[in-house]
Amino acid sequence: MDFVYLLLQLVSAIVVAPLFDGISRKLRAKFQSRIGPSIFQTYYDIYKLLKRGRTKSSSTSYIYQVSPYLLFICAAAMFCALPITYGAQSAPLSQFSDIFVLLYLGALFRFIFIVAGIDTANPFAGVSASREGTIGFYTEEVAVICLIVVMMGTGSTSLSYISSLVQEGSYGYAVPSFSIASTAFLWVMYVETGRKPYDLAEAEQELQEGVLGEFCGKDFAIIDIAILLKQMTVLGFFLVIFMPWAGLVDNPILSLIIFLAEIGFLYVMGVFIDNFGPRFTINKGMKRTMLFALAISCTSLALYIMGI
Amino acid sequence: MQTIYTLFLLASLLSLALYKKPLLAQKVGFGLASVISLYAAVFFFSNFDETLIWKLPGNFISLPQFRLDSVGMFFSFLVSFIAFAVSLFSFDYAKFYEKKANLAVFASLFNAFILSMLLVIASDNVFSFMLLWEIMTLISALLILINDGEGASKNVMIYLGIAQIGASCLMVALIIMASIAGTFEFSKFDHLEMGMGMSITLFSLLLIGLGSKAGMFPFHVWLPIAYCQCPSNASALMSGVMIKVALFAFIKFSLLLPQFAYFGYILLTMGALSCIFGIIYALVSNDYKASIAYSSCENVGIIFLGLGGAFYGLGTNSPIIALIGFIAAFFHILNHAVFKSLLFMLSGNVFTATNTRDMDALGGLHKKMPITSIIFFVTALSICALPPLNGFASEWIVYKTMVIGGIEEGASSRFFFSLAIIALSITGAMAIMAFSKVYGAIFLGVARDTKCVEEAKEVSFSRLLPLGLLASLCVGFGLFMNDVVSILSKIVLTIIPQTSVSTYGFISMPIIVMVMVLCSILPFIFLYLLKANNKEVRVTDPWACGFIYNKNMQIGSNSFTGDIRKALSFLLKHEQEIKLDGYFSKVVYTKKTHDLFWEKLYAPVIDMVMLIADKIGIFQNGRTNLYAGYILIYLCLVLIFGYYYL
Amino acid sequence: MDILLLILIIPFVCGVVMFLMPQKFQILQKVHVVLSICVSALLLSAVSKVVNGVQLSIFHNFIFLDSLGAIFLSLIAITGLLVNIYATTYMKWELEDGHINIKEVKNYFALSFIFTWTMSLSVLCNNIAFMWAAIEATTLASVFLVAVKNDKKSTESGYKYIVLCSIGLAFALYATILLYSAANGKIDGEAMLYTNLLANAANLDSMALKLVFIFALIGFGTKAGLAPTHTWLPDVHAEGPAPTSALLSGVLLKCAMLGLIRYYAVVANGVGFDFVQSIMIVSGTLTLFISAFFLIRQHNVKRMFAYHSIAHMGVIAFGLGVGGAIGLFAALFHCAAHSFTKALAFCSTGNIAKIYGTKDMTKMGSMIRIAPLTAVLFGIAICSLVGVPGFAIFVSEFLIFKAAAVDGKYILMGIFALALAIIFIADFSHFFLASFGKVEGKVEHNGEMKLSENLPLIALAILIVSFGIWQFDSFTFLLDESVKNIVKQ
Amino acid sequence: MANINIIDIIAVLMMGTSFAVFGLRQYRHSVLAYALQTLLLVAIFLALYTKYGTHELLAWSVTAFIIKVVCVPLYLMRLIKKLNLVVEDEPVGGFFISPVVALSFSLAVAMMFYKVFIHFSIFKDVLPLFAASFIFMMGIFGFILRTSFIKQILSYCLFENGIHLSLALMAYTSHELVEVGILTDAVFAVIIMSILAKRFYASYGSLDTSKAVNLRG
Repeated sequence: MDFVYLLLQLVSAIVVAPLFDGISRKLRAKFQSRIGPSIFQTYYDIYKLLKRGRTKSSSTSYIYQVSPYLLFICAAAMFCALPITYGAQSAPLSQFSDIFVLLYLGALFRFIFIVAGIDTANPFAGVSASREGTIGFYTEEVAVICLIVVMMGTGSTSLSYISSLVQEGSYGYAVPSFSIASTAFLWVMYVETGRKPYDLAEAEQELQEGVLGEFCGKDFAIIDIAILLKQMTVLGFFLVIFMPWAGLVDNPILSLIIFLAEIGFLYVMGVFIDNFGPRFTINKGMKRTMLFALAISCTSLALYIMGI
Repeated sequence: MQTIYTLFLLASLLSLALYKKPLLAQKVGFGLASVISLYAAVFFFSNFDETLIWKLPGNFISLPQFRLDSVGMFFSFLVSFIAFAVSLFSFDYAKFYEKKANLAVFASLFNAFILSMLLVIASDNVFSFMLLWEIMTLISALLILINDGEGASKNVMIYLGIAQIGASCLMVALIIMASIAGTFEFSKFDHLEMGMGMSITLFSLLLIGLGSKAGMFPFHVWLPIAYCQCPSNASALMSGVMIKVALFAFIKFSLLLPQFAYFGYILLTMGALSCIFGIIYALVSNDYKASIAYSSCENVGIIFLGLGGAFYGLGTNSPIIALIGFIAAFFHILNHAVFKSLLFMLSGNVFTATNTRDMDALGGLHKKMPITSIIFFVTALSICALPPLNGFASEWIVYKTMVIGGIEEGASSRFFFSLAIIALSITGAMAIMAFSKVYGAIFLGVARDTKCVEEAKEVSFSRLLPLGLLASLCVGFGLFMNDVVSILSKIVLTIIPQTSVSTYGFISMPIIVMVMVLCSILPFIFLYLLKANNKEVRVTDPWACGFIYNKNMQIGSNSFTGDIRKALSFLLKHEQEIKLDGYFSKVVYTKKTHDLFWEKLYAPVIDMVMLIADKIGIFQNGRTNLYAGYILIYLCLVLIFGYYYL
Repeated sequence: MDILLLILIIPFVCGVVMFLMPQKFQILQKVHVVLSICVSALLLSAVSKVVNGVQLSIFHNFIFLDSLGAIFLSLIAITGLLVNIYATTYMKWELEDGHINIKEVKNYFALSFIFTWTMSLSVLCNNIAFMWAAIEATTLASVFLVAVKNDKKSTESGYKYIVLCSIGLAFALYATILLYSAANGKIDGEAMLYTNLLANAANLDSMALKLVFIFALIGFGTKAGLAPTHTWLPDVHAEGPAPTSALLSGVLLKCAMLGLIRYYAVVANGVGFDFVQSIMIVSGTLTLFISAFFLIRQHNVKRMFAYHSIAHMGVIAFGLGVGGAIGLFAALFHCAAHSFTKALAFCSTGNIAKIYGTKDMTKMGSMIRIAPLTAVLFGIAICSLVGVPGFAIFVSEFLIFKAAAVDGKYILMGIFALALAIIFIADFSHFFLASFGKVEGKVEHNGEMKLSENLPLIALAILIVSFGIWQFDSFTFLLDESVKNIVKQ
Repeated sequence: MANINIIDIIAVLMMGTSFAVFGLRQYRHSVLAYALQTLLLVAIFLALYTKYGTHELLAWSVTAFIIKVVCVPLYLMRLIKKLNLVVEDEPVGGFFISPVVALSFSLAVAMMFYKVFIHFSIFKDVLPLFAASFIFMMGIFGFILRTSFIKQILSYCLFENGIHLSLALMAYTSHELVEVGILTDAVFAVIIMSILAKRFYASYGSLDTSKAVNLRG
């Protein structure tokens, strides 16, 4: 039964993800005084891509062919690791929903992303593959520092266990290090969604997604979905640890709906930051902005170490 | 047990006896090595629970006794198993070195090397341990010299020099321990009585002595130098198992000391530093073998993190941390042995096919060597600790150890364990970049230097077979993680105080795989339902902003790490050279990264010694009058010394 | 006739017989080998008696052979024999190349017996003044073994050898005189006999003994090559023919060391071990480090080995300095180990010089391909010299570490380890330079030597390895006995 | 009383001759000075013999006279004649400075030594003991400061004399063989050194040993 719910969780996320993307695009257009596309535009895009024919670069190898599916698997598995429709009591799945599993699935995603970029031999793809790796280098340690506080505070790496603790209130915002960590973690997760000032998710050939330059047709459609799913996952990661209120509802379907709504809200809110911030070159951007996140996370860690 | 040792000795001698027929010797030597090591692996595996003792007959100095307990069995198994794969690989591979050295000697040294490692593990006496330890070092040095060539002797010297410094520390530590224990046999060393200062000093000496061999920071400088010089099968053995032998010795000896929590802190710090610096240099080097070699340093760091947790647990009497820490360390030792030897053998395949180690010259090799490429991909995933492979399994347990250790009260333990987690996570992020780069630059894209890649072709089946075997183990150890852990915990329980607790919430790898498989079905359903366009794919040149595509446009291994190099410029020292002659000519751009620790730590010492060595010649300038003067002056000095200070 | 008396006569007679031989190389070679075997057999039979527990002495204890002497006598016998056999091969090459003439070869062979004779004498003397005279005689006997040729360098080395050794030994004579006058009247019996002195050491004036030891250190230390009075050693070892260097380094230095050890024993039993140990530590450390630094930039293979001899004399001094039963045992073991090793090392330089026609290691290379056996033998010598386990020298170095650890002298362990590490690195880099890589200079003799020519070297190599891993009970017995005599626990 | 004076006087004379051996430029003169010194040594032996009545010293004086007063100087004279040399080369520090330095340092060292020696000596005569260590040191300084090979041989003979004197003073009771052994060594050393000197002259064209610096480092 757990697996059925899990499938439901996944499929529903896939279904609504383009919608959130559409809303945020619409909203951004409004900010920029444009009419903008319909909020269902992302659905149309994906559908159109599915029907398109494909070309591929002469240099590509099997990686090019399998990478869309691999990327999708990673993103989907990551999303499955979020304990929304199941909880700590679900024996098999709670062995799966683990912080490090989630982080390393993300790493797998990144690995395949980079390799796929290099495989196309496209100069842009190569550069953006490099940037993808660099961003990973910057974000990972901040994320982990925040997570250390949580993991050590709760004594577990299991996501479902942590979120149940936070739900019960036996661990949570009363602990100063936890609340400080939440700020930094939100920041990191925002960076991971691939937006300004770190990236521009919907602009192909820009920064990270230059990797996708050589992809087209149905391959591209699958990658698109995978990326959307990943963006939702990283936001969900934040929610599951720091605002696991959706789990308070006993009915899994209901909590799923609440959860998706929360993600949608965060996703759309991201546009505000996205739209008003400047853009930097990657090194400058990282140095200027990630230092704050790092400082915040280190503060929370220091607080934890001192036992506050 | 003695049969195995004798067989290896005979194999070694036999291949040396075929000195005049090197090709036959190669077949016989490596063939025998693989058969014997397979037998040995089976033997050691089936005797995990037993303790075997064997005394060497005859009047040898200090009557060497050989003793294998469970841990020794495990490491012996590891050595012989990896040796099996590597010798199977060498069966064909060694021919590549036909012109450089006599293959009979190669095969003989190879057998002797395996034998020496097995004996080091089994030796139960300070004297015989040191003897075998140095012989192991020496044989490995000779194996490096099989690939004799430009700068070979200098490279070997760096290896031997660091090994010797380590061996001195090790010997001093062991002899002090033996003198305190009053015996030279390790098995009678129990309850050494000493204070904390002494214990930590000895521990540090052991760490330097064995860590230097294991490639720990800051002794890692020999890794890239020696492994790049080495034939790949030898580097596979060295990195795959010789390092593990050092770790085994480290675990064995450190357990004999009175335990303190500081041991854990020292190990965690050194482990964290090794991880980070190892992977940084692995990331920025342009030589794939150097990259793989540096990653040994990283992995040893990870193992040290696990051990750090374990020793912390022993020092603070919390057996659960000790248990999980040791399991983590042992599991990662096992995994590292598998994937590192695999990587080195793969690099051997690449090198024999292309004759270059420069990643900026390679590319697109997948089309020429598909199987090698796919195995490399699996291994790269494994070494990056990506689920669901074995690297992830062990690294997860390491993380688990750190987390459990960090829960403890007390700021220092929290500090060190948090530091370790941070280091490990940075390492994880950089490892992904490093190995995606290595894999991408070698196998994917378009060949950057067409000449190198043109001639390349897939290697023979006998070379692919062991690779496939090990690669399937990479997957297998990951999938059956819990079974491996339960075997390891049995072994670990023999060396730590008994603990009844065995409920540690481990992740379940099969479920991860199941979920992933489940997810993999979705896109196909999705494509089917929406009736995706499945027409033939049109092949074009890569898109290049409208310019005509040129293979030099793709990203190279150097430029790939450009951003990170800039970000880490305070840690990396590079030499950048841009040659520009004339507007229309080609720009030559070279960038070389130096090992900071070589320049800041080793080079000054070497320079100083050299300076003294240069200047000391004044003392001996050939003037007899002066020499006669020395005698008189020395007499006066000794008289003064003798009369006033004694 | 008593065996000791035979030893006093036979080698000398052999030398005279060699002088009277006709100038034909074939005959000289055979006679030399046969006589060497006879002499060595004689010496070894004396040693075997000591091993069986008999203390030999003649002329009212004027000449005697104790266990300590037996160790050194066996070195003279074994190393001397193998080197002498190698010398015939070496001289054949020299003759073929026209470096020397047949008359010089004959004189060389004859003198080598006289040299053996003087060395055995120095070991056998119980009278300390006579021992001094014998050691001085070894210098005189070996001058023309070193300065075989008539050229500048050869003469220079001979000159430095005799001058510096004589100066140094003059101090040793002073030590002898002082010891005698300090002992005269204070002890029973003849005051110049080592055995008497050792037995009554406690009665002697401690100031006198301290002074005596310092003089002896300078005196015998000069001859034994302890820094900074070692200066003659590299020149002489580098210039002499390979077998001479092997004999000088392998045996002669040990005989001088024996002199020092005898004084060490007397003084230590008189004034206590602390004094002698600290002096020896200082001397040993100084020697080790000076030679280690000289080794680094030494590209002449024979000079390198010469500095090695100094370094190992330093090790022996260090062993004596660390002291205790184990330290002394180690020092004595080191004498034997170093003797075999250095003999092999210098003999292999004979082969190497034959192959490349030069002693400069930067001009060599790829020896492992040209002459694998020589390269392996050379490698064994180097490995043993730098203290790689499994070879003889490691055993004594290990024991020195052990002695220091047992006494809690941890700082000494550190110093010793550091010096050994420098020597190790310096040496192996030279070894690789010569054995691997490309040939930098030219190759004069492309190919391995004949097996029969290499036999003595192989025998030495086997000795080195077997002493490294095997425990020879009779040898250990000798060492234990001598240590017991000195330490008197 | 008179005897003591004689011994003291002879001792002082020996010191003077040792200075002469060291300082004289002409080889012949040096050798003659050496012969004279050895004669004085024999005289001291005899004086001691008459004073203390020790038979060993008589035997010593006879052997010393034959070997060291007659044979060695004659041999050296022959060597000088054969090599056709008259004057020595410039020593370290020049002809004037070098003897002064040697003299002062030898005096200083001898002052230090003789006090120690007197502690052990069988004969408690101050001046001869002082002379013994002084002559010995002059010999050593001959090696340190003089570069001429012949001068170095003479220096060897000098410190040999010094040792001989101290032997007579401190250990005359020892076995006769000791004396024989030491003297034999000395003679052989002189012979070998002169052979080397000839060779040296043949290869270097002079007896200046400071030219022999080919072996170094």
